[in-house]
Amino acid sequence: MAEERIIAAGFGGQGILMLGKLLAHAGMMEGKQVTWLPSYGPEMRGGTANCNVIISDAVIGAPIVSEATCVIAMNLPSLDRFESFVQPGGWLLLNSSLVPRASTRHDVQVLAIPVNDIAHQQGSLRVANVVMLGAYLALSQAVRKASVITAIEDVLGPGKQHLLPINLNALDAGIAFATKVQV
Amino acid sequence: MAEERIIAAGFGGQGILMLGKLLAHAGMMEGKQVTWLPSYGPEMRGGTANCNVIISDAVIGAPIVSEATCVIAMNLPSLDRFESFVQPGGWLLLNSSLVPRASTRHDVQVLAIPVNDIAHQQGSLRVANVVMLGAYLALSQAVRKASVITAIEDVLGPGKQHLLPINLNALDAGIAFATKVQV
Amino acid sequence: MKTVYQKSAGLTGVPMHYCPGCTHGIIHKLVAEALVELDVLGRAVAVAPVGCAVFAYEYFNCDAQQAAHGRAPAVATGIKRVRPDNIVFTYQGDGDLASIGMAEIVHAAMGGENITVVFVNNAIYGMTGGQMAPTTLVGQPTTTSPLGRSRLGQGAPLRVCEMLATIEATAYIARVSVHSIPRLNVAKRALKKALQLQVENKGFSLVEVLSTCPTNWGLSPVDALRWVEQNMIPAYPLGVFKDIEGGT
Amino acid sequence: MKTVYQKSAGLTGVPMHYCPGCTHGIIHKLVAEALVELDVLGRAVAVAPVGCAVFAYEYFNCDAQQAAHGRAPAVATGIKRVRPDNIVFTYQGDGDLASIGMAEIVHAAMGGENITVVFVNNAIYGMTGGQMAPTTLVGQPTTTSPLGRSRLGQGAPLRVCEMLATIEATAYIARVSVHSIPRLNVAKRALKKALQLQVENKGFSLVEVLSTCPTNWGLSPVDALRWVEQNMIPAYPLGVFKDIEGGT
Amino acid sequence: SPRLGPTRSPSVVQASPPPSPPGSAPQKSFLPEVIFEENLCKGCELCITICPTKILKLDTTRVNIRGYFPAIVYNLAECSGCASCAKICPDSVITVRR
Amino acid sequence: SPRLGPTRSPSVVQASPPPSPPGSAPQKSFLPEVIFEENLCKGCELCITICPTKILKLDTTRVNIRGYFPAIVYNLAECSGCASCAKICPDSVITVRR
Amino acid sequence: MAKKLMKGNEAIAAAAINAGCRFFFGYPITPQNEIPEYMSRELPKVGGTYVQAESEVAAINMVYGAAGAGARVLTSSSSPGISLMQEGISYIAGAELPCVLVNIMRAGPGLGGVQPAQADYFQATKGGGHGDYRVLVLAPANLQEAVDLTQLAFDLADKYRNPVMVLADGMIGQLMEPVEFSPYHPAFALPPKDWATTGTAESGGRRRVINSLYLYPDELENHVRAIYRKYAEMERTEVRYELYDCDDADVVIVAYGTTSRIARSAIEKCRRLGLRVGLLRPITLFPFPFAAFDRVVDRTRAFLVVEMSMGQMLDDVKIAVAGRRPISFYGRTGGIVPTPEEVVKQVQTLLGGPGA
Amino acid sequence: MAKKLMKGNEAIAAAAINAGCRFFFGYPITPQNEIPEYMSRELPKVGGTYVQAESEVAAINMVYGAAGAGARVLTSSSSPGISLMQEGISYIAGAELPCVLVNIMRAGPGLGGVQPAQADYFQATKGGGHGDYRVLVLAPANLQEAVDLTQLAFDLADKYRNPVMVLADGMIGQLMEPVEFSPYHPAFALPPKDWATTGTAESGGRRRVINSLYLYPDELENHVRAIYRKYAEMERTEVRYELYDCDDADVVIVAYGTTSRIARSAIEKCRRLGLRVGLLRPITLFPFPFAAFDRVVDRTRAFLVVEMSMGQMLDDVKIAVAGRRPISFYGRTGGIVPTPEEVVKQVQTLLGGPGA
Ligand SMILES: Cc1ncc(C[n+]2csc(CCOP(=O)(O)OP(=O)(O)O)c2C)c(N)n1
Ligand SMILES: Cc1ncc(C[n+]2csc(CCOP(=O)(O)OP(=O)(O)O)c2C)c(N)n1
Ligand code: SF4
Ligand code: SF4
Ligand code: SF4
Ligand code: SF4
Ligand code: SF4
Ligand code: SF4
Ligand SMILES: [Mg+2]
Ligand SMILES: [Mg+2]
Repeated sequence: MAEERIIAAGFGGQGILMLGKLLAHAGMMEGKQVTWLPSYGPEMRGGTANCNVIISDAVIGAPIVSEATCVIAMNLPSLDRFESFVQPGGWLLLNSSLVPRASTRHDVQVLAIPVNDIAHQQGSLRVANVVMLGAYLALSQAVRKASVITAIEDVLGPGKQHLLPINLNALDAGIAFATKVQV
Repeated sequence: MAEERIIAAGFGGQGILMLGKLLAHAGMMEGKQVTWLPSYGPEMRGGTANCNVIISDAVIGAPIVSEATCVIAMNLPSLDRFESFVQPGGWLLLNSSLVPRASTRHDVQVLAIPVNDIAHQQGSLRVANVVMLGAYLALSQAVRKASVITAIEDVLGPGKQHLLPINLNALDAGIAFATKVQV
Repeated sequence: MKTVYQKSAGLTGVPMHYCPGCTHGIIHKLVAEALVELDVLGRAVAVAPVGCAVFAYEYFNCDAQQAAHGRAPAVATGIKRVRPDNIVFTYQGDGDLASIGMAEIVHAAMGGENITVVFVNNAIYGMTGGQMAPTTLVGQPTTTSPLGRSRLGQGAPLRVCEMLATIEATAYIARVSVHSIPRLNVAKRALKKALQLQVENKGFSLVEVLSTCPTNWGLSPVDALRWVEQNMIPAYPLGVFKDIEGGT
Repeated sequence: MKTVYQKSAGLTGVPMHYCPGCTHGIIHKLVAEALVELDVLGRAVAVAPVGCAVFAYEYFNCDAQQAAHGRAPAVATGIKRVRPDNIVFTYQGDGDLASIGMAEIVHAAMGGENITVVFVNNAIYGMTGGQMAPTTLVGQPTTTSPLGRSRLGQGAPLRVCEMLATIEATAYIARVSVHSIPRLNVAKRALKKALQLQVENKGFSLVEVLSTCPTNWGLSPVDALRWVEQNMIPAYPLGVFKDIEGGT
Repeated sequence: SPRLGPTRSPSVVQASPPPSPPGSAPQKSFLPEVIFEENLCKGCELCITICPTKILKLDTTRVNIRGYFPAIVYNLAECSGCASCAKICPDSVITVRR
Repeated sequence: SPRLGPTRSPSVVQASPPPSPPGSAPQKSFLPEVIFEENLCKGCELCITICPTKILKLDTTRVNIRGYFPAIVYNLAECSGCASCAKICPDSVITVRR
Repeated sequence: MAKKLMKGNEAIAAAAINAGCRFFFGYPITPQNEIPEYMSRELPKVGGTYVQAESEVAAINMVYGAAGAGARVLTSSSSPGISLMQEGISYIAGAELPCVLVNIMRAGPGLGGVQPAQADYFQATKGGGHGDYRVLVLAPANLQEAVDLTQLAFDLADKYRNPVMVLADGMIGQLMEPVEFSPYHPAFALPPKDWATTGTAESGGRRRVINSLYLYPDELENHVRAIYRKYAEMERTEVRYELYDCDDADVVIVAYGTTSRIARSAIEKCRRLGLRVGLLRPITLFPFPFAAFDRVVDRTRAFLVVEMSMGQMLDDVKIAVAGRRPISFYGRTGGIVPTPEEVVKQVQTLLGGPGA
Repeated sequence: MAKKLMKGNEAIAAAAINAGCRFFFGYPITPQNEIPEYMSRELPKVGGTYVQAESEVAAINMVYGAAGAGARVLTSSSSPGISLMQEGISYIAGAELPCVLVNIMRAGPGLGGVQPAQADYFQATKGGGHGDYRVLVLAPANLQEAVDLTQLAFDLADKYRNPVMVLADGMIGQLMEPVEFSPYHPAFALPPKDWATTGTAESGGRRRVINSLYLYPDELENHVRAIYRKYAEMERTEVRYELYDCDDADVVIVAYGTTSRIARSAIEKCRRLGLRVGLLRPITLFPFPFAAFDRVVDRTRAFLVVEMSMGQMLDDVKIAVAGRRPISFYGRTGGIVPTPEEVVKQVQTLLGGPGA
């Protein structure tokens, strides 16, 4: 039974919760079982945020991820906190624009992506999360790109369709970067 | 084991609760076990009042009297309500000044006393309850007259000792009436 | 021969349990007459408090809900929001409204809830046997202020009308008394006006009625009326404290 | 060289958790400075509310109790009655004091409890994420009044000072702001006076401080200060509403 | 705190002029009627105090079903029919006709 | 709703005049000192707005341990030592000496 | 309808509206704020009314009034706020009014914390208020169930004229899962609300009174016994639970809501280790599925109760098992959600070994 | 001291003062008004303070403040008022403050009635408030015991820094019996209140904070576990109960407070009829005397639980008996106090005959 368990973490403003929602949304559209669980509480606003996403073929029990197939760390505190959650052989995606250090894990696959810089090139820091999502798409079979694109369209809604291009470009940039380094 | 179980009932203003307290107080001073339980609740003030008094040589369980050795009815509603509570052979004391009818019980000893009239002769309607208490004393071995007198003194307290004489006279009048009819 | 006065059709006719001469009964009559004269009895819903008036639901000849102690304004809000066409009024004592129910009355007023409050101030907790109320007069003895309410540590009587009149969304706030026929006539007009404003969706209205508690004051009903005139009115000035229509 | 200004000894120095530019921090400083300047820090007991200021017990450099939501005045009453020589003050938000805690604040005022209340009015529920408060301005959008508070059905902002000033046993009631240095100086004087009156056993004192919530207002801290000046002060006039010493 | 009274239907006592003899002047019938639902009366004396012409009293010769001395009119001739007594009565005992 | 920051002891950045060369005029030392407990700073810019002489700014070249651009004085010479900045600072970051 | 990805709190709110609820009275508190926020946004669109009460005390009494006026009405809060509602809930049960309450539990006691907990079980199921009464308690374990049970809650409330509580926790409230809304139909024929205070003009003259006061003990006892006949009926008709992998289970885990999901994951891990473990998941906490235990007690060797509390449902499990099998308990509290791994360890120690 | 004839409510109030309680915060409610009235009269005479709170909600929070300031403090109420205190009681337990609560139970639910009842057992013993906490509950059956337990309550509260409740009912509150007051001495050495907020000047600089907020789950869990270690200690040390005529009893009646007195009278009647009946009377309701049942379970044929409720303590008895013997229940509610005769009948049906 295939089950993808993702932890995505970063600063409040980095759209990390949205990244997770897009994944869950995409998974749902592919008829998969999905859960999305955010950190919450007063200490969250303006502070660090993280979410757990599970995409599975079977009914999902615990929605809290203790053994992650992939951890996405958008800043250093997130890496410090969640590095150990990656299961052996799993993925660790770092935002190298903000994370100064390399991973200390040798039993996992690590990919460092300067998502802020890439997003900057794409024209807005605010799509950094989508760049990271693209990178993830390139490495994982969890969901199809098409589903993610529909998810983005749905989330933007009729009002914000003008933001679609920049998001799609960001997605592609992320995919491109990840595939490049993979090759 | 000797146990005296009294129900005293009447209008709110008739000092029926005090009558019961005096009995309990006297019993206590004789080293007996005593309980005094009043009816209570919003419907009581200004309305009908009653209390259950138990005087016993042994520990008292239920303080509610279901089988009374003596029922004191200071008015008609009280008779209507409690007449049936007297145990066979027990006493039923009526305030004939206010109770127009005779008792329907033939298995109990009934004594009708015009306590209001007697109290009136003693100079105050407000000692009607003490007259009734005197009558009870004449018929029962539950407590000694001396103890009741001390109880009255205690209850009046230093402030109201001037009321002692009229109360003692009322007590004697009650005793006298009861003994007279008994003879 | 015509009838000058008879029992109001706004009352069920169930004999009232109030102590002899308690003015709760008079206030019930005035409210009932107002409902009838405004022709809203059929769509009226009374909210009874916890207090001596708890059985109000037995007396007013309309639908009624019995509310938890102090919460009548919240209950009335619930009713009115669901059925805006009903005429919803609470009937509350001073312990109920001014003590435990303070948050509820202030917020019903703040929200401009379109309800009418009949506030019966007898300066004491009647039902529970005469304990001190926020409205108890300074120096007035009660079972929980045996030496009389003392300003120091227990403060001064709470003037609910004056306080609520500072709240913007209130439509009508008045204090009346029923200790004499002229006063009683004024009281009835105030109650009618308060209810009329609700009919016109003008918002929150409250009429405070000074009332007696002969039993716990330890006075005869007649002396109790005098006590209202001589002791309560000086502490609780009569009058209209808020009227969105400007008039009095 | 002498120190013109430094962190108050009335604060523990624990870094505060407030959002950037939130004026809760400024108000904490003023209270702390007042306690130090009156030389009562050592006998002060703070009562922290439920609200963003819940951690006030971490910041004020004195003993403290954390109170249930809205009940700080009751908790303060309990403390003060047991230890009249302590200087007891509550620090409460507008949801805490003006909504759920309305009965407690009115009755602390009515009883003339000899405590001091610091009432931080930011027209919103900060801690829970920006819901409507009784003090929310008409038209101000919040997460539970997405289209802005509407006078119809939600009423007008509650003016706590004006309301409490009608209560006889209150000693001092004032509204201040901290959006500018001159205002901030006035605010500090008001807080000192309120605490001083407690020292002199003069009874209940309350200082309402208009405050910002940049996070939930969706404004920068600087714009938030302007919003206080331009929008809040017109709805909440500054000034002294009650002063038993007559002065201002 | 309230007394819960019985709820039996009360008996009515009417203070109205005696039937006028045939042919007698009609103006007698202009006397007001003051009717008491006597069993509702609690003997509080508010009506007695409020009556401007002081023509009411408690009938201390008997008690009603609730054990109270009921109020009565003892001098109807003086009655103005102002209904003050009826208005003040907390228990809606009195009806006044004119 | 609050962010719970770290409580490590902050580093201090002092904006005070450079040590005056020997024999130079002493009046330099009359310049006020404006000291920032930089790691407490949240970059809210209230001090910057309130400063009458507008000599404060955020140092956007670096972040403090809490991830904020810290406020600094960039033109101490203009400083009047009025301490407005320190008074308005919600986080007691600033000490002013004169 | 198509599936929608929704937060638990919003799903519950949407379900209420779908079930015809048009009135919400509440007061903000973490972690359930999305419920009042959703209601304040969506109710006006369907002609409904959102009232932000001044407190939970006021909220529950507004619910009383609205329910008494005949409306389908909802309130929601979290642990401390529910404590403040206890008098009101007792009144609503005593006056036999239908309403739905949501408790998105957080950690206590006192102010405690805002993270998920299950420590209000006693309060919800035994009655945190005074007197003889019960609240029908539904405990969803996933968001589709939260939607379905919330809608059912309104029907049950109307059927029994009794408050019904949806009891969940911060995790379920904050969680997102796909949910589906089908057009609402009552689960069964609903009785007419011929007791609601609509005014005598509309109801045709007979006065209607909402009340819980009975000064005469015999009347009050009759009233309470009548209410308890409804509870007996609930125990016959409304008991809901799920048995999972119990047929061959040496250990049966008993857990509801969030912890039942953790248990499910733990059971999969156990099975992979060759440990035969099953799950008994109460869905109705009152009425509690006592009879369900009789179906598994003979086969199983032991019960393991897992709660996010110091042990509350444990009492009901003890009553259900009545000494027939050993019961062990694993609880985390303070806002900590146990991991499947922790639960597996408990099973291993119970069965005295890492696995088969 | 000589015996005094006192009302239960006044005896409790007098006992509190005798135990050094100088602060009372409360709100009137029948049938416990004699407590606040006595306190308002007597406290000033001994330099104490009576504060009539604006509500029970305010009262319990005043108690919190006063207890946190180091005082021995009392509040009392009756059922609906106690419901309003649930949030506050949870806070007091969470902040580990000592105080004594008196609940003179009346009939519920809702406004219910004012006559005696025992239907707040769940609320008192399981925690009507939110989160993991317990209140130590003492249930006197006569007035001397009410006096002794009230005094003990203050000592236990101080020892465990936990609220202690004296749970009685309207009958015990209104009853008069002779009581004796001996000069008060603490039942054991009491810990210093070195946590009370006296101001740093007096305490010598170390700040003192009264608080129940722990935003981090691990901290909160540790805090709760520490509190539960106190409860475990209570279960070891504080369990109190009475066995009466149990040695040869075929039926053991389980009852507390008022109903235990009815049971005692019933037992005498039974014995006269040759029926061997005994009484197990819990005095501490929490901690509940589970072990006491082990002492009688082998000998007895059945248990009969008698309560003035629809069956609440019954749950704890089921847990205690754990299926070893049949348990039957006889309950009256609504303010009705069962008669000894009714109880005798129950015993007779249990033993299948009028007597031997
Ligand atoms: C929660 C709660 N607290 C207290 C009581 C007891 N109680 C009943 S009525 C009442 C006060 C009555 O006084 P008031 O509101 O002034 O009405 P009155 O009887 O004077 O008309 C109180 C405290 C209660 N029933 N419920
Ligand atoms: C009984 C209870 N109800 C609700 C809450 C949730 N709550 C916490 S803070 C708060 C309001 C905060 O607003 P305010 O008092 O204005 O303080 P601010 O955060 O704005 O400074 C609420 C509703 C709670 N903790 N307890
Ligand atoms: S107790 Fe007082 S208020 Fe209540 S009915 Fe009697 S007189 Fe009226
Ligand atoms: S109607 Fe007027 S005059 Fe006649 S009895 Fe009544 S009060 Fe007196
Ligand atoms: S006012 Fe009414 S109740 Fe009172 S005495 Fe007159 S008739 Fe009787
Ligand atoms: S949420 Fe608002 S009030 Fe709370 S700390 Fe942040 S800015 Fe200040
Ligand atoms: S002291 Fe005054 S002038 Fe100097 S930096 Fe601060 S605000 Fe500006
Ligand atoms: S006011 Fe304080 S916190 Fe804000 S920027 Fe200036 S120094 Fe930093
Ligand atoms: Mg009153
Ligand atoms: Mg606020």
